[in-house]
Amino acid sequence: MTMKIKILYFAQLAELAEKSEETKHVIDSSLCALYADLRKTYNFHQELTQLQVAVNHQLSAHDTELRDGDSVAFLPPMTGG
Amino acid sequence: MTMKIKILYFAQLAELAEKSEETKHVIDSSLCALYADLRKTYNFHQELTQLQVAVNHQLSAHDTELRDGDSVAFLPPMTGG
Amino acid sequence: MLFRITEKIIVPEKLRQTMLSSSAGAYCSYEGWVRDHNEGKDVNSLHYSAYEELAQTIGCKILHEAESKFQVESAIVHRVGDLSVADIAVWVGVTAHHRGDTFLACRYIIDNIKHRLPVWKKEVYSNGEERWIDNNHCGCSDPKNLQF
Amino acid sequence: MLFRITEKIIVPEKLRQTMLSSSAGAYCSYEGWVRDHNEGKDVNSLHYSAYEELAQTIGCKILHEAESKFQVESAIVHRVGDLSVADIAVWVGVTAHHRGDTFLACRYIIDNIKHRLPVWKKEVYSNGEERWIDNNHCGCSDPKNLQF
Repeated sequence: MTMKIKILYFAQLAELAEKSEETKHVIDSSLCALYADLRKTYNFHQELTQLQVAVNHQLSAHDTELRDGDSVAFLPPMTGG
Repeated sequence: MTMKIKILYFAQLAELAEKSEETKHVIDSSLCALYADLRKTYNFHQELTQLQVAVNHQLSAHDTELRDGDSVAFLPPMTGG
Repeated sequence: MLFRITEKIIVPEKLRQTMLSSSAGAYCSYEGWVRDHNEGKDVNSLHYSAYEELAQTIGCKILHEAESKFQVESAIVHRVGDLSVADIAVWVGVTAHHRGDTFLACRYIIDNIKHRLPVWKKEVYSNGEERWIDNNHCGCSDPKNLQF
Repeated sequence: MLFRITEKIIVPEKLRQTMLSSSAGAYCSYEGWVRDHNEGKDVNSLHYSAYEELAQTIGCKILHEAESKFQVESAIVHRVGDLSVADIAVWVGVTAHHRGDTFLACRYIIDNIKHRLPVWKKEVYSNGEERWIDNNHCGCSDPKNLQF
């Protein structure tokens, strides 16, 4: 079963991906596998452990299982203020 | 030798004395004697130890000796801000 | 309790007026300004980018925490987009009966904004280089010190 | 470094503008507002009276102490005369490179104003009674806690 996942990019990740969002069809439901794939494609610098993750606009644990229709964002350390 | 001393009143002391300043001729050079005299005249509530003293617009020790021409103010606890 | 992400210039006097109250005795506000230098480099401008949906949730959470810890009313406005030197990047306002609470709450809010609000800053230098700031954390705002 | 005692209404936005600087990254300000109540009584208005010559000396001393302890620029304006509910009694502004210093300095300044500046406050209540406040010192600003 493939799942349709919307991925949101911010800051340096958006710059490297050259987009602010995209939709992917994935088979593996782990965030870890998804990030490994994206990291290879876009050459992201950070390990997953250095990023926070939001699933459906909520901060979520790194071992959250993805479900069809989810949105996911990998967030570099925040630098607002 | 009498000394001419200008006395400044603020806050509740000005209200009790019904004036903001006056000039007195005194013989005793101690702040203690001056305050005792004023306290009797105007019925000030506080002991001298509860007040700070300014001589010539500078905070001064309670044992400062008065000199001819000095200005003196007895200051209740400050309540600005 | 107001939380807002905006692309418009922040006008602190307008925001201050939203805080007025005849029962409050103390008002503390904080503004983060764009400086003309950082870590020895001349800064020309900043770009701030936010994850708006998540920022809304986390911003309100920070305000809620501050208000229940310190008995205050509080507000945050954070700007995004391109900012010039001397522009206001973030404004925080706090009122309370007494001053101690306003200082503690205002500091709590800005420290938590810096660590938790999903907003990112890119510095543009006078030599044309750009850099996404990758560490907001000087010693003074170590996460360990966030609770006071 | 600005210290002023004034009978005129305090306009914080004007004072804020005197603090602007392209090398400062942080601005913290504090305002003391006249509340409509104190210790269970309805307050109609306040009267502030100052010993101006001495206040000038002590106000500048407090600013000087804050600036050398915390590496900031700072300013105080204190109003005197008759004030109504919601009027600003005192304004403090502080800028610095970093936010931590602005909070510490701003708090240092207002705490020291309350304890050391020769200014006295009389409360006028809705029942017509008046009272010179005789103790400015709640636990949170115990003189022992003034140094941080």
